[in-house]
Amino acid sequence: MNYLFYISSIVAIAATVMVITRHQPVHALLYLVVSFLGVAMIFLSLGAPFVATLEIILYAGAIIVLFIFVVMMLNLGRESAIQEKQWMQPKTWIGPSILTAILLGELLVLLTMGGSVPMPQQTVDLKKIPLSLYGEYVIAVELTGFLLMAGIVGAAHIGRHKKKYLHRFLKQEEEAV
Amino acid sequence: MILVWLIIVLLSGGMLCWITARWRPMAAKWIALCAVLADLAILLNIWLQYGKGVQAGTGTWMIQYQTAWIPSFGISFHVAIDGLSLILLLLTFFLGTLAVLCSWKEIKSRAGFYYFNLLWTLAGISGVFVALDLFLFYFFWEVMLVPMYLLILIWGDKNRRYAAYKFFIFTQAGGLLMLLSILSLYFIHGAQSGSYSYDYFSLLNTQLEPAAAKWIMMGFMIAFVIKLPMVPFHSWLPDAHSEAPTAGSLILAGLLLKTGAYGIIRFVLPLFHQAAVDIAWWAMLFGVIGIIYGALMAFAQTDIKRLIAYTSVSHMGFVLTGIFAFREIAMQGVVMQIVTHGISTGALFVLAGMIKERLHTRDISQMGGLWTSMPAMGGVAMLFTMASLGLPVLGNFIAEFLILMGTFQANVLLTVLASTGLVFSALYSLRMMQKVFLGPVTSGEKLTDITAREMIILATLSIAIILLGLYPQTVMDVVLSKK
Amino acid sequence: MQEILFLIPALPLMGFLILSLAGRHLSKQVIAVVGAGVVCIAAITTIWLGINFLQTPQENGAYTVTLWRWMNVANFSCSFSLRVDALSLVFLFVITFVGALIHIYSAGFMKQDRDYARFFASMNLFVCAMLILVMADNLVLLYLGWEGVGLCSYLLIGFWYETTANVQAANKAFYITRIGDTAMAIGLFLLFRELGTLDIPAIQNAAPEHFTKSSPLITSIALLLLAGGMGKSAQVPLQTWLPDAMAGPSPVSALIHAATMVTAGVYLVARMHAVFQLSPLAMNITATVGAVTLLIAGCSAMVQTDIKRILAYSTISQVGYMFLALGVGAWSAGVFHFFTHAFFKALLFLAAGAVIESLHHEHGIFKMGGLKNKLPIVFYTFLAGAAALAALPLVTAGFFSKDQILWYAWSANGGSPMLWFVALAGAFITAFYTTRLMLVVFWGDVKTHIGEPPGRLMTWPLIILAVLSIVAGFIEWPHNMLHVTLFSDVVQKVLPAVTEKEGVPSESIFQLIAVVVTLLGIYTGYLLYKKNASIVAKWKLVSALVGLRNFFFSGWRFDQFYHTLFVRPFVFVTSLNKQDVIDKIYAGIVSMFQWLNGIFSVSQNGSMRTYVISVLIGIIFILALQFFL
Amino acid sequence: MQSYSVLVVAAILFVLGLLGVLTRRNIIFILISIEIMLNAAGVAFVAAGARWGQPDGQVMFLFILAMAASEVSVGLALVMQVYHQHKTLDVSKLNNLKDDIDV
Amino acid sequence: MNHQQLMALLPFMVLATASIVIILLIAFRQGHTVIQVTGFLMMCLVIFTMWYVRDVLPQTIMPLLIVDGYGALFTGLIIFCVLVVGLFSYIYFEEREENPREYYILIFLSTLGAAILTISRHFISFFIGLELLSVSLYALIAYLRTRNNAVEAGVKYLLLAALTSAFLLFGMALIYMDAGSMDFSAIAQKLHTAEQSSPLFLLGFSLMMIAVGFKLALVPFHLWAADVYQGAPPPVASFIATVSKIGVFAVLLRFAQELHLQNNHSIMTIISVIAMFSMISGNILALRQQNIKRLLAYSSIAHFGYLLVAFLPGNSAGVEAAAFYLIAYAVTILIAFGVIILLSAKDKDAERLSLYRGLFWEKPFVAIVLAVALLSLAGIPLTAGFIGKFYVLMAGVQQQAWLPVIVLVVTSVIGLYYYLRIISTLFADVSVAIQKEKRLHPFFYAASYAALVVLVLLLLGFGVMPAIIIPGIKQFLLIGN
Repeated sequence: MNYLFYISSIVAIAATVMVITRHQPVHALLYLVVSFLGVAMIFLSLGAPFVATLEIILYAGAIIVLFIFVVMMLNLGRESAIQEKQWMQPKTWIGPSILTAILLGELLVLLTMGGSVPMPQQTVDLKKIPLSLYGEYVIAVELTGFLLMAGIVGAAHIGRHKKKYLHRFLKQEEEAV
Repeated sequence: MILVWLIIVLLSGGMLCWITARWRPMAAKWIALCAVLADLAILLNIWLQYGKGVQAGTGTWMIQYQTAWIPSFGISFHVAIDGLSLILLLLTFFLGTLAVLCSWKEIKSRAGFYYFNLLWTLAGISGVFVALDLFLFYFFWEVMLVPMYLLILIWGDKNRRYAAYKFFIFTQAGGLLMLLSILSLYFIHGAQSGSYSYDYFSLLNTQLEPAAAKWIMMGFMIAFVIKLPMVPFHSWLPDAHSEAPTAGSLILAGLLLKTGAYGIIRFVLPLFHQAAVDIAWWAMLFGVIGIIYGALMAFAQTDIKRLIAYTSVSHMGFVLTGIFAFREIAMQGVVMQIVTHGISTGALFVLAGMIKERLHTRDISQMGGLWTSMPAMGGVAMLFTMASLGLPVLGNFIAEFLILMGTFQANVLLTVLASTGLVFSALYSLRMMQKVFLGPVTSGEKLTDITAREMIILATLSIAIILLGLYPQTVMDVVLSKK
Repeated sequence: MQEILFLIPALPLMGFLILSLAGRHLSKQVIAVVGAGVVCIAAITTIWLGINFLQTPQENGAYTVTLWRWMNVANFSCSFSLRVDALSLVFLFVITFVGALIHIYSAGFMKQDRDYARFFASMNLFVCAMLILVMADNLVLLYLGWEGVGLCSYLLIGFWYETTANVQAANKAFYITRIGDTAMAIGLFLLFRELGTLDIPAIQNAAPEHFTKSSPLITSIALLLLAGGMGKSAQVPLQTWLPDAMAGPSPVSALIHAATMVTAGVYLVARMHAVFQLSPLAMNITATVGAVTLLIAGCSAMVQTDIKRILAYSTISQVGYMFLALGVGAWSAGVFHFFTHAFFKALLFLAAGAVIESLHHEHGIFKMGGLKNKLPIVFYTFLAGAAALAALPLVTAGFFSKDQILWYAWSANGGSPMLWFVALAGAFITAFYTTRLMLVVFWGDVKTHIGEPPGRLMTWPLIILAVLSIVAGFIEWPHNMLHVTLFSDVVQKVLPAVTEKEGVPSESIFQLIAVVVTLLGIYTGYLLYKKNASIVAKWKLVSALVGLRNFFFSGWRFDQFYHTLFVRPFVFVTSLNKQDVIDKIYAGIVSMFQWLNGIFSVSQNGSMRTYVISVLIGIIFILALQFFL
Repeated sequence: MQSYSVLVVAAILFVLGLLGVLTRRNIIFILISIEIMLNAAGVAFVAAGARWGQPDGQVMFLFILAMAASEVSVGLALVMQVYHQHKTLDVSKLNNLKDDIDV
Repeated sequence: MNHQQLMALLPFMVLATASIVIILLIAFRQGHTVIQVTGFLMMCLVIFTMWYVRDVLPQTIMPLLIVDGYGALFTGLIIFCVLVVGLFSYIYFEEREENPREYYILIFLSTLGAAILTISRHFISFFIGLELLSVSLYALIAYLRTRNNAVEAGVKYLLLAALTSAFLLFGMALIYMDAGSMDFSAIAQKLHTAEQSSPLFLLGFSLMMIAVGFKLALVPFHLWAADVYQGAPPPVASFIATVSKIGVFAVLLRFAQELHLQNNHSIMTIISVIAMFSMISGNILALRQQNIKRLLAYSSIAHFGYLLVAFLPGNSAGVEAAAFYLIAYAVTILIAFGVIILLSAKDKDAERLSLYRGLFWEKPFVAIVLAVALLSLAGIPLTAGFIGKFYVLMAGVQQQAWLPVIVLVVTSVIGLYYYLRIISTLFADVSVAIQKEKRLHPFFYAASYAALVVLVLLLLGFGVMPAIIIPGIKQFLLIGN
């Protein structure tokens, strides 16, 4: 299992690096899929097949499709890729990279400071998940419904756009014309 | 309860002014006048009752009133007066009346709101003088700021915004430090006695570590010396005084500065006696610096109101020096100085206001020879100039003489330095007199001498300052009842 | 009898109140009647009181009346109480009597003036203050009068306020005397700290017991009081205000700057003799100050060209004599000189005023001349005054008083040959410049058109004073002549008698020397300004002499000296700091915050990247904190 | 296998996402990077759940998914609006809102 | 879940229903007014039910929620704010947006999120409440998507909020990893048994603080605030300033209370550093700001810095202080935004300070109201803000947290300057009459003015007689403790 974990980790990390360095949005999204697949493998290695599946179906399947949909709709093709290339100058990424490297360093140091305690992994019984989901966490599930509703209503409102913003008084005039 | 009424009359009078002015702009000033006169009458009545001081055995407090306010913090609405408060309240309403009178013609626009602010400022000030709960004290301390700020801001002179900010921010800075000190005292006392209270009398029993006492006292002191003001915290004062309308300057100089002195006498000395003794030398030194520095600054000014403002700095230096001499003579002198400085400097500001009304300038280099056209005003100005340089017969002399005499027993060197203030005060006072009233006539236009209303104001002030000079004992007797 | 004591100051005060409050609505006649009348009544009251006092001596040697309790704080208390003893009586008499004459004179002198009422009001106030000064029972009240006369002096010097120079002269007078006053106030504080009281009788009683003789403490008290006296009495180094004070009307110069106020210092020292006597050093300093002053001022008087400035320097010089007398312990001699000086110097000023008035406000003596016949009354009265000033032997009051001083300058306990010599030199100088003045003004050719001669209101006071200048000395003769000691008998009820040194040569020799020197002075004046004027013209070619003359003329350059040392630095420093350097600090704080605001605002540049980086830096910082905690 | 090695992986993924947010100017890429970060957090949760043998970590992952979905939906709607109004997805062009001090 | 627990949840259910009701109303094509009134009534119903169920409190709905007095207090405050915001929203949106109806759905959803935060005692409810709040806010901020750079504000908020949510989640995961539970009290137990606070926990908490700091706009996570306040419609901005922050602060406070964080030196240091930076930056940033919305944002940064000072003691006095301060702050900020909304013209919000010149002489009532609010923000007596600041200082002094307290004092003096700047603008001589179209909805205007009056009365009432509310707060806070 360890090998599975390490290999998939490397894959996920490498794919993620590719995601954040690609110029073409579609390429990046495809690498993102790879990254998610790698993460799904990690989940498997952690003994969590359920979330591994969900990772693939929902993340790689649904959310990325959303992204691709938008990319397609906005027709972000070669031009935007060239633009991305222009934006990706060393001076734009060196500073942030150093900062994030520092953060990563700090995180790793702090994480390993607590690493002396052995933390064995245990497999979780698949059944327990729905039980707790619809047992103790049922309210959270219901609230998630509201959360999604907020997302939908918000997206519906924001996403709607007319050709021109007109006040309702003016609108009638325009229709008349 | 009568003390509460004093404040309520002012507050409600202020509201009434504002409201009625919407329909009858003229009514506002009459209402304001009635309100302050009513309070003055109440106080005079109290004075007659207790004027000879409280008999031994009944305590030093003439009237007390206490009711719960915010019980969960141990805050009560506790007001009381002793001789000191009584004198200061008398001064408050005396000058308050005059402030209303001298606004009579000067304030033409937005009179209702003006008198509202005026009365609320007075309410805040009288609140400060009667509060015996530290929270309440702080509350009033801050309450008087806002209306005063508006007075300067709206009815002030050209540079009024700047002056108003400066005034507010300086005092607020000190006030917050005081609040910290009050809170510290509250907790220390609460931890000691188990009963958390802001009451003056309870807090008097607090046992403080010397170091803690020093820090807590500094919080109070900073608030008070900013108000006083002590050099180097004086820089708000020239601006505020010179930009404020006449009544504003009158109240600022006559009353607001006194709250600082009052605070030191009422709170700092009893609450932190040992700590106060420890810093006495420094405080006196700063007082002396204030005396001299203020005088030097006053000498250089060309703006008449700024000049008078700096004289206040100088005069209040005497107060600080006197308080920290820890001699009864000096303390009586301080009280006298508080009262007489209020009257004399107030009068000078009134005069400056009248001159400005006529000449439309505050620049003394554009004045000169005004005596020719306004002999009566010149005479009064001479009187108050002399008062400000401490001429005997006038009240200020008594004050400064007693202060210096008292401080002399405490510290010879500083007193000698402080005494040079007498010379410097002559320098700036006579320079002012020379530039404004004497010398060749510069103003071509015909100037009207003081009118009947102005006469009333100036005459009252003059009589007051002379009576204080000749019969200071009347004031001292009242104050003496305070231990 | 003592109940009416209060009337004496109250009358002029009433006059002041009436005139200052209602003066503008009164006619000039009424003003004159009120203004002069109150002082006259006061004078009459004083004389009546004086007679009573002399006839029925009081048990404690003084009339006292307490008007009201003034202050009573802790261990300090003082009252508004008046006290008249022999010393005060002398002063009272001079103040009210000479004052009354001068008031009458002023009624004529000032009649053209617009501010008639103001003049009389101020004069009345002055008289009132001066009376309080000399009648005060305690030093605080004395200080009140002391400052009051200062105020009136200021008001009257600057009476013609529209000329800036006059106002400046007034200011100068006030400033310089204030320096002395402040020293005196400190002296009072010291006295109070030591004795716990400021009542004069109490001090007299307690001082000898409380202080050890010649202790630094008592010396400093005495010196501080002396400083007060030096300021008021224009003694070196605080003398520079008096010549400038001549900017006021002549009656003012006569009353305030000759007869009364400038002698307040004398009064103070005499009054506090109990203190001074305890400190020989202070006494010596007093005498030295007097001696130096009389010499310096005399020298300046010799070369002045303004008639009033000559008299002013002469006044300084004469007051110097009084200090000298007090300093050597010749108390009554000092007071006696005050007494005679009041008459003849007032007279001189009034007469000078009459001259000036007649010559259309001409002050320069070299533009005068030949007035002897044109203004006979003025001439003769002036002559009487001048003779008294020059101390013409036997026939003038000045002789008797000055002679005493000269004698005691050597023979009294505190005296010394040196002091005597200086005093003698002073006598010579006095005689010289008096002669010069007389000759230049009254003899020679008429150089300026002469206007109307003075009216009766002005001449009568002159005549009365002239008579007094001659006869007032007769009440006190030198010991070796007629033994008349009316004056010292009275005064020595209060002041200690002179203690003389042993082994001093005979008094007559001194008198003879003094007479000779005086006559020599007169002759020198005659020689230089009448008989052989070319000598002076020749001297004018010698630059050293001209330099010396200019040096004297400028009052020994005291003014320039003070100007460079004090005034200029003071004005420079104050004007430098007009904007208040402390305010700049606060302005700096404000601009610092505004600058910070600018810096902080840069972070609010609307760019997402900045915001994210800020978040990132924040978390890096917080995590980094954990390494240190 | 220790949990903290999973955490290390999660941390690396997380930081890489953060780096993406920082370096990219295209809003879509930023959104993608945020997804990576959320995903990394999910990994951490699942690992934590696995450490304690509890389902809570995985449950939490579900909620993260839901939240990511709704967030992305609103986010993409905003992206459309941005593109529509500004004709660009460059986030640094979105700087109309900023301090402009004119004293 | 038993009957009583359901009872305790009733207000929240009503709140949740509110958004559904609105959706239904929209489905039935009801107008803005109907929705507004319904929403108003629903909120009243929430308060009513809360009153109704007060006796069954406290109730723990394992493991996610706990409905106790503390939660009820903050929920009540949130609902109160929403009531007022909703009232103000009507006139604002009616004039500007052809379709203001979804707005109410989002507002109520967001409110639900905030309310959940106040009663959550578990990471999951914490997280979901926060997200519910945030996701609705993304849409709300960009609601007027064609105006005022609303979209820009929305994007900035969304990206940063999502970013910080990721930090929150990562932090939660670490704590979970450490403690083995996401339940606050279980974590507390674990922490108590642990010898010393583990680095993992500290790391997790620090990461969580990023999200909390972001939501509360604490330095250095504050940079969004000004932009979003400026870009968002004023009602939404006031919503962010009140509801969102109250909710997040409530959960932070509960978390800290449960875990006794005040005993943890490291965490307290972190918080006090953040507090000090917030006070300093917020006040300095506002000094010369000419846009009143941005200025309020900066002032809110400073104010939450002050609030953290009250948070430091972690004792009941601190909680009381925080509660009072929040109430005072909410009332004040609602007044300020209310004035902005009332003065806003159709095409332009009243945000430039120059528009307020001499307002006092044109519209004395509005100007006085605004001035009182600003004085309250500045902490001047007679206003609730003063008592609030006093309370906070008291808490700080009691804890002897001198450094933060001194910073508080100094920075609030600096802060005074910009409040006074606005006030002096209000009273300036030259007046710029704010152009205002004909009022379309006199009733709602009247209602808005009435709301302002009520708020001002509350502000002054709390300022003069804080005794009328302090015992209430104490009583509420006692329920469940």
